[in-house]
Amino acid sequence: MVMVNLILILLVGGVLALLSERVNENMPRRVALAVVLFDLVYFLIHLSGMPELTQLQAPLPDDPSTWLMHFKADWIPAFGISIEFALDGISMLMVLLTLVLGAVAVSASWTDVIVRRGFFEANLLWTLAGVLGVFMALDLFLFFLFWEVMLIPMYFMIAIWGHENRGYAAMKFFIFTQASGLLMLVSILALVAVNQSATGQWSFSYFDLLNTPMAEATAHWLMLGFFIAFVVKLPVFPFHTWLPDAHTQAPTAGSVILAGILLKTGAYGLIRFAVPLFPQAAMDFSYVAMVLGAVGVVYGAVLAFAQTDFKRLIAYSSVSHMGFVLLGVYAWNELALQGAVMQMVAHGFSTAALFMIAGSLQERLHTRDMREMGGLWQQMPRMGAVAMFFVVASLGLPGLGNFVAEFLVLLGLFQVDPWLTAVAALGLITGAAYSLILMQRAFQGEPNPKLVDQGLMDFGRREMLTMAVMMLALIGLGIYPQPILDIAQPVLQSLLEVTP
Amino acid sequence: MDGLNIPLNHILLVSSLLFAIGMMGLMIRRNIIFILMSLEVMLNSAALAFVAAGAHWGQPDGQIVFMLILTVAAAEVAVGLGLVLQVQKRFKTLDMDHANRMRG
Amino acid sequence: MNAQLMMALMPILVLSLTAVVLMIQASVKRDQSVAWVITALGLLLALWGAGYARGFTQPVTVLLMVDDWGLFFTTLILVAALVTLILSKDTFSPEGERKEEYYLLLVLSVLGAVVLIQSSHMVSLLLGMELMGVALYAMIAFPEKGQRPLEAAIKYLVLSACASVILLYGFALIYAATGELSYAGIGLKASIAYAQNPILLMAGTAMVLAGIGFKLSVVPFHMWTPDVYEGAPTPVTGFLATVSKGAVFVALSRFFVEGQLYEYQSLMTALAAVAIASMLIGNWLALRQENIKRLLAYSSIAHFGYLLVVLIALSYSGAEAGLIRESITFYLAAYILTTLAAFAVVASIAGEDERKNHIASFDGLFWRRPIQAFSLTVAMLSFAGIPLTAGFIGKFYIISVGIQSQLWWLITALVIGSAIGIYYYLRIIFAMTMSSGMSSGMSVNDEGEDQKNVAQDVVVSSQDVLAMLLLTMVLLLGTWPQPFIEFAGRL
Amino acid sequence: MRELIWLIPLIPLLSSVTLMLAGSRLPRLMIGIAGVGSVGFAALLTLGTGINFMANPEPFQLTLWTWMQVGSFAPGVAFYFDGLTLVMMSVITGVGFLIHLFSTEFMERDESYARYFAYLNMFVAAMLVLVMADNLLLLYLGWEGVGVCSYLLVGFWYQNSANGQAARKAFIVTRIGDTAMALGLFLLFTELGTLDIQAMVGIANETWQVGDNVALIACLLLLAGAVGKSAQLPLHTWLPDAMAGPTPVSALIHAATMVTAGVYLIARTHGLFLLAPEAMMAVAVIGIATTLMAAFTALMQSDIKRILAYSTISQIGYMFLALGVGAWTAGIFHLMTHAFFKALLFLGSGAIIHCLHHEHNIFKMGGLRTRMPVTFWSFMIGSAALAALPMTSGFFSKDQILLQAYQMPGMGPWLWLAGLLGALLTAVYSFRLVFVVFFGAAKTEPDKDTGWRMALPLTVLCGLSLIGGYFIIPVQDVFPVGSGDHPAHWVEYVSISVPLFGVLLAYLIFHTGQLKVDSLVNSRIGQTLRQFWLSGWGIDWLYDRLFVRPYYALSGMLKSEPVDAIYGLIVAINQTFNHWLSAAQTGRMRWYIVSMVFGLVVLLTLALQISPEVL
Amino acid sequence: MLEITLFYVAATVALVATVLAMTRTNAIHALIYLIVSLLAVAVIFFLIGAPFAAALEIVIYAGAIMVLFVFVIMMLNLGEKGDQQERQWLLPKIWAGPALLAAVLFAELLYVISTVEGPVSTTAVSAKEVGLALFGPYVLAVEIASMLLLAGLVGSFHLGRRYLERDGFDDRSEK
Repeated sequence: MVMVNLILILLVGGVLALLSERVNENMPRRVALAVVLFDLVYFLIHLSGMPELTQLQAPLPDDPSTWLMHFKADWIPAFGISIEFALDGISMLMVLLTLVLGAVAVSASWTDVIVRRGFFEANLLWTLAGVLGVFMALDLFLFFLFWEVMLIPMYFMIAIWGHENRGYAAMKFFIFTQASGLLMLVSILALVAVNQSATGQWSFSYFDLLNTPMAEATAHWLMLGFFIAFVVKLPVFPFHTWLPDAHTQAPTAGSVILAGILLKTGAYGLIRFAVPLFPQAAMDFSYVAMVLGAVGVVYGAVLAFAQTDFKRLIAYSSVSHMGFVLLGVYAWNELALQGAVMQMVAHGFSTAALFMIAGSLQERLHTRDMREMGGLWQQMPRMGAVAMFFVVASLGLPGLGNFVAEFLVLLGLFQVDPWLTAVAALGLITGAAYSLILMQRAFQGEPNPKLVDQGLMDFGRREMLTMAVMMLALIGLGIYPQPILDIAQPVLQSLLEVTP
Repeated sequence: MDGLNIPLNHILLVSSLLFAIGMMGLMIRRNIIFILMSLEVMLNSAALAFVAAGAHWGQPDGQIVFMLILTVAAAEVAVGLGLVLQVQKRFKTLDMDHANRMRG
Repeated sequence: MNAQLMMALMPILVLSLTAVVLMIQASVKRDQSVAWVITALGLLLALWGAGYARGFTQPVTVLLMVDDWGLFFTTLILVAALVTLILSKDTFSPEGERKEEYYLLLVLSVLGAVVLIQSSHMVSLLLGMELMGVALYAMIAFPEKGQRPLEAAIKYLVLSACASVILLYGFALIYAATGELSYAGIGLKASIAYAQNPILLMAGTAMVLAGIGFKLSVVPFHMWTPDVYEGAPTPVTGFLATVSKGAVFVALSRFFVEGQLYEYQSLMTALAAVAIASMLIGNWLALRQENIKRLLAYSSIAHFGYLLVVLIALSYSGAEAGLIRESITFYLAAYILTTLAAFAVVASIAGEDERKNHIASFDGLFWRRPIQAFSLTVAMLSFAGIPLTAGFIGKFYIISVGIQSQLWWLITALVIGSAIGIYYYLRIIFAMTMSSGMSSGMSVNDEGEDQKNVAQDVVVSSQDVLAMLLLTMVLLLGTWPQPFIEFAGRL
Repeated sequence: MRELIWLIPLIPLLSSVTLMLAGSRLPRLMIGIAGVGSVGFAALLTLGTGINFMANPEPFQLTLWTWMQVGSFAPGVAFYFDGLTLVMMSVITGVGFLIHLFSTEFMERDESYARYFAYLNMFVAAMLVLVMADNLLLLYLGWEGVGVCSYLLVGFWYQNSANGQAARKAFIVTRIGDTAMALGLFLLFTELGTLDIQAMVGIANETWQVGDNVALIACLLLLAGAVGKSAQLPLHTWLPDAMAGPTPVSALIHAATMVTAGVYLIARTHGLFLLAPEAMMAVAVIGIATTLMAAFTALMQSDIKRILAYSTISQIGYMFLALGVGAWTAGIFHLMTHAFFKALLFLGSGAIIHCLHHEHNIFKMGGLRTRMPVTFWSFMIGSAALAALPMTSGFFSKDQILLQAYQMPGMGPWLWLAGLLGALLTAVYSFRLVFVVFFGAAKTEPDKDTGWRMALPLTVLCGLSLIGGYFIIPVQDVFPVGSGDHPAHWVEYVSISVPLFGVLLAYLIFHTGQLKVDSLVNSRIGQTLRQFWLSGWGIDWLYDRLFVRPYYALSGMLKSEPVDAIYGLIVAINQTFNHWLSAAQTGRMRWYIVSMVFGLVVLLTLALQISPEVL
Repeated sequence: MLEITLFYVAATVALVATVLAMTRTNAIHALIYLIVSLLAVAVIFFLIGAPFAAALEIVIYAGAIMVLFVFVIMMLNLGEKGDQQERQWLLPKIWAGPALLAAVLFAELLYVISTVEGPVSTTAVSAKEVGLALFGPYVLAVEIASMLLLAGLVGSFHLGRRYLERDGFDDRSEK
């Protein structure tokens, strides 16, 4: 029930935020923050009863009771559809990430959104609810439902509060994800049909569908359906083109959620569904996936380098970083998977922070074009320093979370394919190139004469607090990632046993 | 009236020819009155086919359908001619090619 | 005719009686509000009748088959008719007088639809279809001014009559081949006739399909749809889109199932071609359409393409027959409710002003009429098949059935079509989120205007109530479909 | 003491963090105290630990915590302390302290005083981690950390975009090497199952024969990292540009410590390199090639810092040569002495620049001998050590390198000869600098001589440069012992005399002008060579054409997102269909009927395709 | 044999009259040809043993329905101008395509029909039989047909009344 409550709190909180606008136009953001924090605290309280991190039990795919939490209630028994949630280490990490970044997103929207705040915060909370659903649902129908539904409030956030080209971006975002979602729906139904013809039982439960016997060709096709849906969301070259537009046009909070959380649903899906449901097919396919990942790493980095739009650059850097996740997942050994999980968490923080910086700049300068910036450090030293921190985090400086992630991924990948590792490692170099050019163009260099006397506000207390949370998180992940690794380890252990 | 040896396919042939002629009329005429007439021809051809088929099976059903077709024809023509009057009034023409305000 | 039969015919009887009462009322004193009340009462009574008749399901003569399935659709159609009636009162009033005939025609058209739904015989099919159609022609042309309604009516009349003739000719050929006019009879004799002379039977069936396909507006018989949708008064369009199409599809399924036509390969090929073409072309046509009624017309083409997948699945043993029937039930119900919701909004926002049918006139609806906008949004999402809406469960059914029957080509077309569809449904939603002069979500502060609009909207109108009701049903079917699935399974 | 070595990097780190967070609010004095004091404290701790270690020269290891554990991959945040570490730490904290002290005066008037010390302290911390790391991953952390600090400090005056450019170049070029090194780490872990250096070397010796191919690849990858960090061919191009940073930074990072990290890395993993003789050879060849290339280039430069930068490259080349020929101790020894005299030279040049209003061109200086005596003597001593004149620290270290190179079987004499040529050139260019800057007529007037905070470090470093050659570094237990036999005496004499000859040449050419080289220089070949050497052998130009421009071109080409064109095509197809189909909706009824009939014909045709079997 | 000869004559008349009806420019002329065609079809009905149908064809079709057309044509007062227009509209380039399409359709139907064998009927279906069936199993159809006619009536009443009430025959004033 805890898991259902987590979602319900956000859903109801969204309605409250919507209604609170009638009280006072500043009310919604307070309500939203309170709701997210309450949700977080609620979750933490229920986690406190958990065993020590190092003594976590491996969640067995055929026995939900070995999971941290499990909830099942009938929903549409006619099709064997139930409201089934379950929580293991990875979902737990993702839920925590979602809630923390959710609070960050609310903070990002604090002064950014000035019209229809109630509806905005409501959409934000509903998106979070949808994402939580994705991370916890273990009934494929329910999963698909959350997968699709979380996009709608996100769509509204982009379409209503986005920037100049928001209609196009929102549309592109929605169509890409929905069209690929349709493929997944077909795959899910086909999988269920195969399972049904084998067992005579309709069931959408993950636990029942694992180990569905099927012909090799069938498995390949079905796997592809899942794969495409997930890699579009991740996103992976060549399905990534929605992302730069969506991220660039979304309001700051939207970008934070998109980059910080939404992309991770794709990675989560790959780890949770695409591979375990079709282990053999996924392994047969892994080389293609890894090549896509490696290409994505380099391609995203090269394109990021070419951008002049601050947010677009960060968006492409996400493409590059998510390439590592794909590599990690399809290398499918413990090192690489741990790296992928780590990357999901670390990238969530680093990119969210960068988007917040971009948003703050846009709020102050009314532009995202880096050609119109320059030398901003002088006027806004705090922002500059913070930006520098997250830039070096995103280029993978050891001691920060992203490094651990990328290193583990590459280390794991090396054991599978050294040459591909070499290609992917190019991303470290190109990553440095775009990260530093970002810093150079916005914060360093000659100050833009037009901006000198603008009296630009440096980061204030709220912003610094938000940033501090993320900085501490990244440092923590960088120098002592063990808790995360310990939480993920049993899960990955049991996942690794699934594959031949 | 026994011993009617007319081959069924000949009657159907006549009927299908009527059908095709009616169809052609429908396609080439622009005047709404002629279009309605073409419809009558086609309805009549279907009626003929039904009566012939009914006769072939020795059942009254064919003729019953024929009668119902008559009813249908009457009802449609009544409304259709009503529309013709309105068309003349509002479009100042009976040319249906002019009634193309809605397209795309 | 015994009493049992009369009981079974209750909805038809009630509707006929309503028509007669309306006639009498008009001859005594013309008063359109009285006529409206009588019509509403008649429809409600018929609804009751449809429930009542469930106890007496049986074939009624050779013509009609009263069963739970048909009665369910009767109920659905009566609901749609009621919605049409409510919309007609609020938004459709030609010259403000003399709508008694309109109500009478509405009742007659519903009667035709009910006959069509329960038809088990070619004659009742023909009569039902024609009764529904003839009344519709007049309803479409009902407004006393303007060329568009008239143009729509004449197009619909001529094309529909042409389609009817094709259908009739097809039945004539089937009759010539089998000597049977009832579906069951055709089903019995068809295989023998097919063995003797497959060509006659196939040609006849193909012509019947063409005729019915016209009414369903599937490609290539779809051309009339946008023009008629656009030209007809909006409530009538809603009626046409729900009652007429729904009833025809039910009749088609009956004909198909009882006539056992799914056994013939060539027919299925033809039908599959029609389905694929409908799914793709319907969506393509809608892609950049600016007029919302035309857009809905094109989208309906695609939706009936989706539905045909289920019929085609009949011919493959992969899917259970019960599931197929359930799929039709669910999808049609979802489609009808969604369409009603959409037209309820269009009718109350755009009314009969043809300029307001442009998508641009929905700009900022979220801030002007939130309930209407929300309702239309849900309707669009349901059309697009997004989860939590009835449309999603419907699509879920169709894909399930398609997969079980391994109709991969059709599923591919369905996926492509749906993907295209998302674009134009979303365009409408996007238009509703815009606000005039708001170039960026942050730069222009137009709250003043919005506040004013919100203030106006505090009063909830009857249209809003209607929209809310339909919206609730669409969402309920999407979120908690189990009771309905059970119900549909028992039909 | 030993348990407290973790404090050594921590104190500068804490100071750095403090300065970052609160720097803008602290008074300058406090900033200076924190910045210098923390390093001084670290130096004292190092000293204490060193004394302790000398008393009981037993290497030890200290694990703070397991950094991350994934399966068998469990690198710790762990320090390893032996003689080599001690040498490195002493250099870093000792020289570092002096440079910090120097900076307090040098940066006195800079508005970002706190930021400067924050970066510098962080650098010291990272560098300490690098040399203290017990495993290659932690070493890599320090390795990257110093890279970032170097980037930050090179681009310290960020408002000039040329500085930013130089900083980025420094970071990215070294990152190329770092990436190769990371691949080496992957390979080593995959093959050996651990990254703990001591354990790894042990396992490697069990697993691999001498000359094993995998060992060779691993060593080459590590070498690539070292080459990048230590600015050796072919990744040396960043170092001259890195002179854009404040001069004390050049002294600390780009002369004394960071650039020698590559040498340290190879020395630290010498156990692996010994398994791959070809890799050793590569190290030696790269070293000697770099030495010569950089020496020739230094000869042509006119920017004082660039001369020193190329000289640094050249000297590190000697260290590589030493490592390549197995003269580990000599290499490290040269590392240390080089740290002394090169820091001295850089600080000296910093003093000049500081006092000459940021003048970098040596030909605009002159006659500074009398006006800046402290600086002059610093430069004299530094240059003497650099040129390896007898009895200076550089003499001892370089002499050892040359002698051991000579002894190398096979190529030895050739390496020795090349080394000699390098030594000659070193003497020429270093004294060219001295003569041009400090003798002759004055061209610019310095406003003052150095203050005490600058003079003190200079003096101390002078002392170290002079006597550093007598130190005995405690690495005898770290490296395998050499053969111990000495080459013929004439070799030694030649080695001693060559630098002297170089000084003489410089004297004759640049001071008295008795040796006329103008005709040689002005000949066509001379001009071409001059240009060629001046531009650093055209390597920058080559890289620009080979990598930088293509990369810009590629990114410019891709900027319009070619992948989107695929989706654009899909959209276009759909729009075309929409266009055609909409055009078919003419609104004419007759056309609609025609289409219906056509549809009927098609449907009939399809339905009449009767197949024999019934479903 | 007589019947067969009569059938072919009637069929020929029907077809020729229909073709003529479809190609006339004057509506009244066309209508008269149409009536001829209907009468010929009535003869065919009679010949294939459906005398009742033949009677209805003449009385209702040729009689009642065609008269409706006549009324409307008279009301609209289509004159010589209309004839000329019709002539222009009937150029080959207009009808060639549709004619081809109709020909293809006919060819397909011909192919279908050519497979039918046997005589049309051996016995006539009497009016009594038809009546019994009509008021037996088909009684509901009669009822529904009445509703259908009602719908037609109401519809045409609504449309026609407005034509008569508002502007009468002359609508030139409304330009």
